[in-house]
Amino acid sequence: MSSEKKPFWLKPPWQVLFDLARLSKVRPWDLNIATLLSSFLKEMKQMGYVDFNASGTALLSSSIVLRLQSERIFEAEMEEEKKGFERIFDYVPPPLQLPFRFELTITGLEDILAVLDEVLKAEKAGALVKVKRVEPPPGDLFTEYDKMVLQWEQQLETFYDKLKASIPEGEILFSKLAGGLPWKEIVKIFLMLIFMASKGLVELYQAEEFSDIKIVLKSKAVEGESRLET
Amino acid sequence: MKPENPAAGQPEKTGAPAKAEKPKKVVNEREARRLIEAALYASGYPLEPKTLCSITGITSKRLVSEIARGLAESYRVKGGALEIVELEDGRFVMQLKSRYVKKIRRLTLKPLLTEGPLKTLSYIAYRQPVPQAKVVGVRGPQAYQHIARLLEMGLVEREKLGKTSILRTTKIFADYFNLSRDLRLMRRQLEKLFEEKGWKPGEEETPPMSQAGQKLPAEVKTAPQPA
Amino acid sequence: MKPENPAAGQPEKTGAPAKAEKPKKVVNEREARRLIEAALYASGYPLEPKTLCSITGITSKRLVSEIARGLAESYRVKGGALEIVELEDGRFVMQLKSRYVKKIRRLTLKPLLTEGPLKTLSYIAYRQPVPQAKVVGVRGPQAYQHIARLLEMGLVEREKLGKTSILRTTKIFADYFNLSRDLRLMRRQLEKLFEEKGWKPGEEETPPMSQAGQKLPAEVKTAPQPA
Repeated sequence: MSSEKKPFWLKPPWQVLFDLARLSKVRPWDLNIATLLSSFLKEMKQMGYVDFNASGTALLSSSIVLRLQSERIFEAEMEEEKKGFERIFDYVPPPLQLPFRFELTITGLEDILAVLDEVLKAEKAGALVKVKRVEPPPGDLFTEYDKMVLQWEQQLETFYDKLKASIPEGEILFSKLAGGLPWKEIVKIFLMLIFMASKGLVELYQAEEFSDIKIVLKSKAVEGESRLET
Repeated sequence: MKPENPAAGQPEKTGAPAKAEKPKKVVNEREARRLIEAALYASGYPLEPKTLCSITGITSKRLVSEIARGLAESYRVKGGALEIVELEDGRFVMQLKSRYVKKIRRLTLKPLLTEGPLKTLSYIAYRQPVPQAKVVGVRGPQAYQHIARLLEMGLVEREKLGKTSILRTTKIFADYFNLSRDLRLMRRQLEKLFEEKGWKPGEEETPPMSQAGQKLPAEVKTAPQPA
Repeated sequence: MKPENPAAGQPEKTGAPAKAEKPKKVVNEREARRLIEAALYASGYPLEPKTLCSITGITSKRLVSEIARGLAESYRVKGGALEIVELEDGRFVMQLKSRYVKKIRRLTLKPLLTEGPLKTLSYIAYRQPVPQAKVVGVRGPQAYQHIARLLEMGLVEREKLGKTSILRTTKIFADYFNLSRDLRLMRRQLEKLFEEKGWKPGEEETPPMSQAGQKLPAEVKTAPQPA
């Protein structure tokens, strides 16, 4: 197909949105999705009709790019957190005890009585709320996130070590790995594998949708290669 | 109801052998005095000689009371704005002399608790011992946070009874609001106070909400326990 | 009990009705001193001379500061558990001497910081401005919680510098220890404070902490606590 006959979206700069192989190679933050999409829509309007196929693909690609962009941020954060958990030695001075400052409060028994009346009214009105046990409110978002990442990293590490130790051949089927485990565990293992794959620790192969997944430990392969070399 | 010590809040028998929780190093009298001062300042509510014993490591309640009395005397002699008072039941409290209370009102004084937790606290105080589930049922799911805060402050305690968590107020609560430590008595006091105001709990019109700032801090400082 | 009368039970029987809600008239120095004491006791935070002027009715900030200084001196001479400190910026604050804080922890309604967060705070103060990652590396992952608490209390602030979070102490922190806001000067002052606690910067000898469960090497490297 000559370039003249190509629809406009297969030409630069929109072309990247329609070439998945290329999309995976670009640096996600080099793409300005907003500009790309608005110019795409403008061109489409000028065409006089809307190609939903192309629009759908553009939408899908944009979402992939956005995801890649957020993943990059996430990775950067993770990198920082990982660094944070490296034990560092430094001299820690003794704790400084903050002096205590008494604060006279303005709450008295009358305040208790005043609010009690309201509460008892609510009780009398049978305003019993059916309540599900709620978890305590989340603390500082960053802290929670930090803790989560830490836990996750630790679990991942343990899992990876276990995996390495238990499959000397370097590959295993997911069904074999997770067979017989509770549902929750299976999901956890699956997520860990996805995560490990993104880190390049394992490779995952699936012949077709819903078929079993083959897990290949990358380090094993590398070690295997190096052993062969020597 | 938790078997409360009926003698709680009553004048202590000074002759009773003092069981110090952990016999600590006996401090000299000067240091004991400072520790008592520290404790009275930090708590803001009346403390029993027993508590002062445990803070100072002194085993004799009589001795600790004597030292506290000496401290109170030194405050009196100094003639400042603060005073240390021995209550009828033998407890000691540090407080602002009442004539200074009004004058410092212009300062931004914080409430002990914001309205939500205060409501939850008042409900627990009135209905105690009360299952946590009931408190949450009446006060809504945010009551879990309130309860956590009240537990942290030591105003409320939680006890597991099978699968149920039972809530009740602590001695600190009673001391802070100058109520009896005996739960039944406390409830009667609360009811009486309601009656004095001409309110019937939960039946009549809501009494006018007390304005922040109109509450005098001295009220927080406790008066002698009713007999 | 007469809750409607806030002064009920106050043993003081001065008979002098507190009529002066507006202490605009110049009071005598002794009375001004008491008013300042009352204000400092009740507020629980540093007060500016301007506020003390408004409480006492004295118009001269210099005079009010002088009286407050006199009061602080009388506290120092008395050698009790409380102190009145004039901060670098001229504000005054009443507080418990820090060595008594640990001992009265269980009596306070105000939740206090435990040793872990306090050490993290010490470290941040000493090394500031310091990347959060370094603090966590030295103090262990629990430092994230410590940092959250310190941020919440306004003792520490966090700033994003690219991908790195930088931590430093705040004015509130400086207020507590009456430290300079100049970081280099503050560091020298802190070193002095630490030395008073028997710690020398960069000193290798660091006897293990007496507490069990101290797993992190950073924890072990701390100097012994004063008794």
